[in-house]
Amino acid sequence: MTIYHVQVGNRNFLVDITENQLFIDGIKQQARLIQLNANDLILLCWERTSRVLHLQRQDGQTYAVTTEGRRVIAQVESGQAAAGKRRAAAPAAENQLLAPMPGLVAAVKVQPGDAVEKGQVLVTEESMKMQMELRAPMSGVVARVAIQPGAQVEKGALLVELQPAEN
Amino acid sequence: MTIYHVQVGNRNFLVDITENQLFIDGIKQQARLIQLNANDLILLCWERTSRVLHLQRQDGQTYAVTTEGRRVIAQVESGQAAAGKRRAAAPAAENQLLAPMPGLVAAVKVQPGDAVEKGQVLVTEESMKMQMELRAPMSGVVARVAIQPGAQVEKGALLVELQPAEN
Amino acid sequence: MKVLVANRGEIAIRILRACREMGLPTVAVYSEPDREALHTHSADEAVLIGPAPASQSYLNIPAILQAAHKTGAQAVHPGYGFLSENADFCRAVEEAGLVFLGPSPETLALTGDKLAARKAAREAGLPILPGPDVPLGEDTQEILGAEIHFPVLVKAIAGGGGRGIRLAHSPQELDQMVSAARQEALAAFGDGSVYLEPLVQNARHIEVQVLADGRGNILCLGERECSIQRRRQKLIEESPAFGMNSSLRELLFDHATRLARALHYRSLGTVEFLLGKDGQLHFIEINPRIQVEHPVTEMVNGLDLVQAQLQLAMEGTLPFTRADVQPRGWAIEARVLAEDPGQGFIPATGSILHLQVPGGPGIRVDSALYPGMPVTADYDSLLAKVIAWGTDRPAAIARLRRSLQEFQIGGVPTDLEFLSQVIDSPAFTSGRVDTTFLDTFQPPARADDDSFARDIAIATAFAAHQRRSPDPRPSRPAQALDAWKLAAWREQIHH
Amino acid sequence: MKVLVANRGEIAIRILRACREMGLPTVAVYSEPDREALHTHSADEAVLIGPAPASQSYLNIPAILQAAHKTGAQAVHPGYGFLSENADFCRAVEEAGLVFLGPSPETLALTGDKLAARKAAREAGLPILPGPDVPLGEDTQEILGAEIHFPVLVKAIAGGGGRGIRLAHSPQELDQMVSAARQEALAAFGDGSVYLEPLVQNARHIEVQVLADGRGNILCLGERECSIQRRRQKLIEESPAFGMNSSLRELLFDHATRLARALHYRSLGTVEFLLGKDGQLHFIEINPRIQVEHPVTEMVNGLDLVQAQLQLAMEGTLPFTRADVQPRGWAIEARVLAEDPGQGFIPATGSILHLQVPGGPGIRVDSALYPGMPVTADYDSLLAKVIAWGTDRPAAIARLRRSLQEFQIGGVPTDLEFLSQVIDSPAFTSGRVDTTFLDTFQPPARADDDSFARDIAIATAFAAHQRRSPDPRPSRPAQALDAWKLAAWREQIHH
Repeated sequence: MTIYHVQVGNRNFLVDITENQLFIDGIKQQARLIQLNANDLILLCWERTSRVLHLQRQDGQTYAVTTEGRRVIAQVESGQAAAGKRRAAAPAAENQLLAPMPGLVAAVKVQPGDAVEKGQVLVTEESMKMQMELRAPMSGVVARVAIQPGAQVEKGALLVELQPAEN
Repeated sequence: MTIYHVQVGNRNFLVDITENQLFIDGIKQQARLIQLNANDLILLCWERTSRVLHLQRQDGQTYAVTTEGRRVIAQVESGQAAAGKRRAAAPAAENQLLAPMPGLVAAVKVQPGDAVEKGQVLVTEESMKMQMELRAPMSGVVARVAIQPGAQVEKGALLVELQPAEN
Repeated sequence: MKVLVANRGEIAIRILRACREMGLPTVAVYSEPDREALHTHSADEAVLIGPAPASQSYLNIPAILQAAHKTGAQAVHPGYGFLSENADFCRAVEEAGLVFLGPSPETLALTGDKLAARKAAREAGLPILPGPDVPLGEDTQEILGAEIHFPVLVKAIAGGGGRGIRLAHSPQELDQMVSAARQEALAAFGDGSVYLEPLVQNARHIEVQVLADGRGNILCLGERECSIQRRRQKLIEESPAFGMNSSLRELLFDHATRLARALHYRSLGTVEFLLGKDGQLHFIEINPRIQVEHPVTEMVNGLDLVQAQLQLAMEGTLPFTRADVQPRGWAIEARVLAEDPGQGFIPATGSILHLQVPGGPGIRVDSALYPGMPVTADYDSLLAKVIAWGTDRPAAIARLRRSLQEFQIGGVPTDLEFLSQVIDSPAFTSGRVDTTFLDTFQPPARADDDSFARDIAIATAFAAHQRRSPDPRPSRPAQALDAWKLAAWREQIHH
Repeated sequence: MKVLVANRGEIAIRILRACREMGLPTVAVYSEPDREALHTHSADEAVLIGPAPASQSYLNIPAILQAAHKTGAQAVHPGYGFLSENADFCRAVEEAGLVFLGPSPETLALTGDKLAARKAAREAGLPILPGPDVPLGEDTQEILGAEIHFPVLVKAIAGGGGRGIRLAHSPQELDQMVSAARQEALAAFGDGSVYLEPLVQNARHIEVQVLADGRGNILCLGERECSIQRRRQKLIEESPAFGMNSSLRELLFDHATRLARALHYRSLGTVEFLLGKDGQLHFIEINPRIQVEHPVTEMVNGLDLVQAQLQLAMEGTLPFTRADVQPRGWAIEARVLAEDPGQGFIPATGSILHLQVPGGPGIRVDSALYPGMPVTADYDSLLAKVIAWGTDRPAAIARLRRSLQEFQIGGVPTDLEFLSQVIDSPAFTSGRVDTTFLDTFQPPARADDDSFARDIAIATAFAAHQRRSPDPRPSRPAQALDAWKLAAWREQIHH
């Protein structure tokens, strides 16, 4: 018996896969799963309905699922792991400005020591011919500028670090 | 250094792959190969031209290659194997009628002991709503009928075995 | 109106698309091997109707009616093939209180009997090939005493889709061909009756698309030419027909209209003719259902024939008038089949391991393909239809050529290259073809540039090399599977 | 005529298709990351022109000219974006003795200067929004003394493609918006000059497709509506425009024709207007090139605009006349973008791991996608265009809806669901939209049936289970990789 906690949007499911039986929240399901190809295309059959899903495993237990023109993110944790830490993931640090997408740093508007207000534009990033203004996540003082104009950055790269104002 | 004998249609090539260099019939080639996806889609680049090929490995050293709307069969043998047996594969036995495709045996026209002429219809097979008349590969006597009407057969299955007439 | 589609493959997808666009709920039926088929998971609901053999699934009338009952379907679309021309099925559907999306049972009973259809057409004033209105007796030698010219066609009375037809070139061949036709007809239609029909030498196949409301309102939606046939199976079809003039077209439409009127015809139908070298038309048969080649008519006229069928069934009246039928340009369809040209075009099986579908201006693709789809020997070999539209015939041919080159199918042999060779042949481009064209057509030997075979040799040697000595850097076993799958390794050979 | 296509992505494929259909040899150019791009291996030849940054590759005039020289190309098609509106590029191409498939350098110099284009349009009698014909000076406070109404648009003089535009709601915002617009314009066009233009509230975007021969023969090929925009990027376009009447259409065509005549316009171009709630037209700009949204015009009129460009360049005359332009039905285009609706539509990257392209009646797909294609951040996020044609607007919407549902892209987030939500909104279906529609549009919360999330939970739990405890029966490592790849294992969970 293996239990999986699955979060889809704001809904949680307890899926129990035991040999070739499947239970959701303790209730046995008459579902059948068929792998349609080697690229993670899955067919889920119920008695009279079915659904084709493409599963893309992202980091760790996250899957991006594409089905019927929609794309949904699902988190899967196996029973043991889930029992240990119930959603203990730390929120993104408030004092860090991270790149929301891969791209080119078009402009850096601040330097270390500058006082900034929450919402103030710190960096301009360009990606896929779009320019986006990236704003301070909090008010404070610039502790560190981690990139220079013209730099190519990955998604999630640290751009600017702030610290609370001292007064 | 690894040498491959490749047969494409009626043409033969000696391909030598040594580390990251490529020679054909002893002449170095300025080609570059990129695998485009996990489904054996390959891009072959020359200086100004390129070709996308899909490779499907069939039995052993046979590849079905699809490129630019065409499909070609290629035989690849590594140097050692090729050195041993130079195309020693036996031709299909003349005295056997094999199923040319998977399908349903619609009718069997002969029984053991019947004398048949080369080209005479022995079996009718149905596949993909088409009926095909399968003819004797040689004149002789029916030695064995390996299937019955209504049987589902795989491609290459033995249907009828003949032996030369005795007189 | 909830619609059950009693078919599979591309035509099931075609009908499901029309329903979806009209907001109609849908039910698919499927055989066991088709659980993974695209039509099964494209409908709102799907019901298993039996094992692989069509006789136990797609021809299984009780199972299909039960599926309709279970799902509350209110109408049944039979597609083409399978039960589409079966009067008993039509009657059973109507007796169950459901709408049959096709002609009446009486029409199907008549069109399913080639001799009866001939007779009806003759009475409606259509030109019919000579011959008696009765089936051939058991003793074929008897008929040889009568006036009979060879070659002669042996045709199954219950035939359809080019099956149960044989050509006898001489009195000596007649017995053999009659028995072959009888046997195929018996297996396919459960009826081994045949009749003889004179062969029209070097004829072209011309057909008229009809839409009628069963109450005498009849529209002719242009003609199609389907002379490119192999083993009596249409391979390439187009609309309009090459070199058609308005008086011949009017004559065609007049014939088709008169026959449809005589039959009180309802829904879609096609009246098929042979056009002799002498310019004479000869009625062949009436196909009482949607045709494989209907998209060429749709593209030229900007109409949706399946939606028209559905609207007619729901509203009782034709959804457009003669004035709405404004043909524009030229359309050509090519049938992409799973078959091996290297082995005499025998049907081929496999899996769709690679799929790149053509697109861009003027191209329509109708298929039930998806990446990974198994191609089995259970049903027919039609993988996809490519339909090209252009302002004129050369423009349509140019687009079709381009799209056949773009179409990449890996994992199963197809006729794609052969189709390109046919449309590139001088006979086809100049319109000088008849139904015997493919009997003798030999594709020209490709003048391959040296690079073609060389590139294949390099790519396959490289693949074999990879198998023997996989790149040692990323350790291959176990997790390497994911690396392969998701990241698609890239290996380079350069100078 | 050997044609070099100085572009990438779907428009490069579009142009290569037109060339191939006309039998013209082709040359592609590509940047380093585009070695694997579809356009690179769809042309007869391909030449590397530089590294990823467009400034060093697709904007690299000397490298492109050298590629043309090396391959013997005789004409250059610039597509849209990149160098397509660059007068220097056009001049350099023509000075190298090659054909530029677009307007003259003089036209491009004028259309590239928004103030000059305004002035030319005013002189040709077109309705222009009030404002001076000179750029805004450094001191924005100065202008506040003049008669200026807020909100006001700050627009880059060298602008294009919706870039270098900002909206200032109040005098307080003006400085900030001017400096933002200047900065974006400087980065994008190397010119930070801006001017002010009154905002037309709740305007619709209407544009006219023009084809002209440079000698006064001008055809208007219908209008398009492109009011569905996000961040000034068109997202959904259609032809004809909703509720257009013949007098307004005649006025539009008259304006467009007069401007084209005044500019001695050559090749394709689009004259863009705002249509105010009061029914007044206001000229915005002229786009001197093929547009992203050109397929809707092609589908309605049955014409091939790129082939028309090529024929015009080769023969010197327009390939058809006004009488050949017979519009039929309605066409709508939706742009499928690699972006993440869950994160404010920021551009997304990845690989195309699964691809199922829509097909069937009335659907055209223009894309450069193939299974496995990497989607990088180097260029714009347009993955594909889906264009649906129907006999009327509801029929076109129904087909577009159906095809957006059919379109499956795995491996990278897209706007597919958002597009469906837009075309299903009552404002869109009833035609009550203007260019601000998407500023406030909130897709309705999906009333998911319980099965939706449940199915995803089952499928992902199953996938995770497979990863942890792969089926022990077929021994997994080493050769199992092939079994996985080729046979596609099938695992069942049933009662």
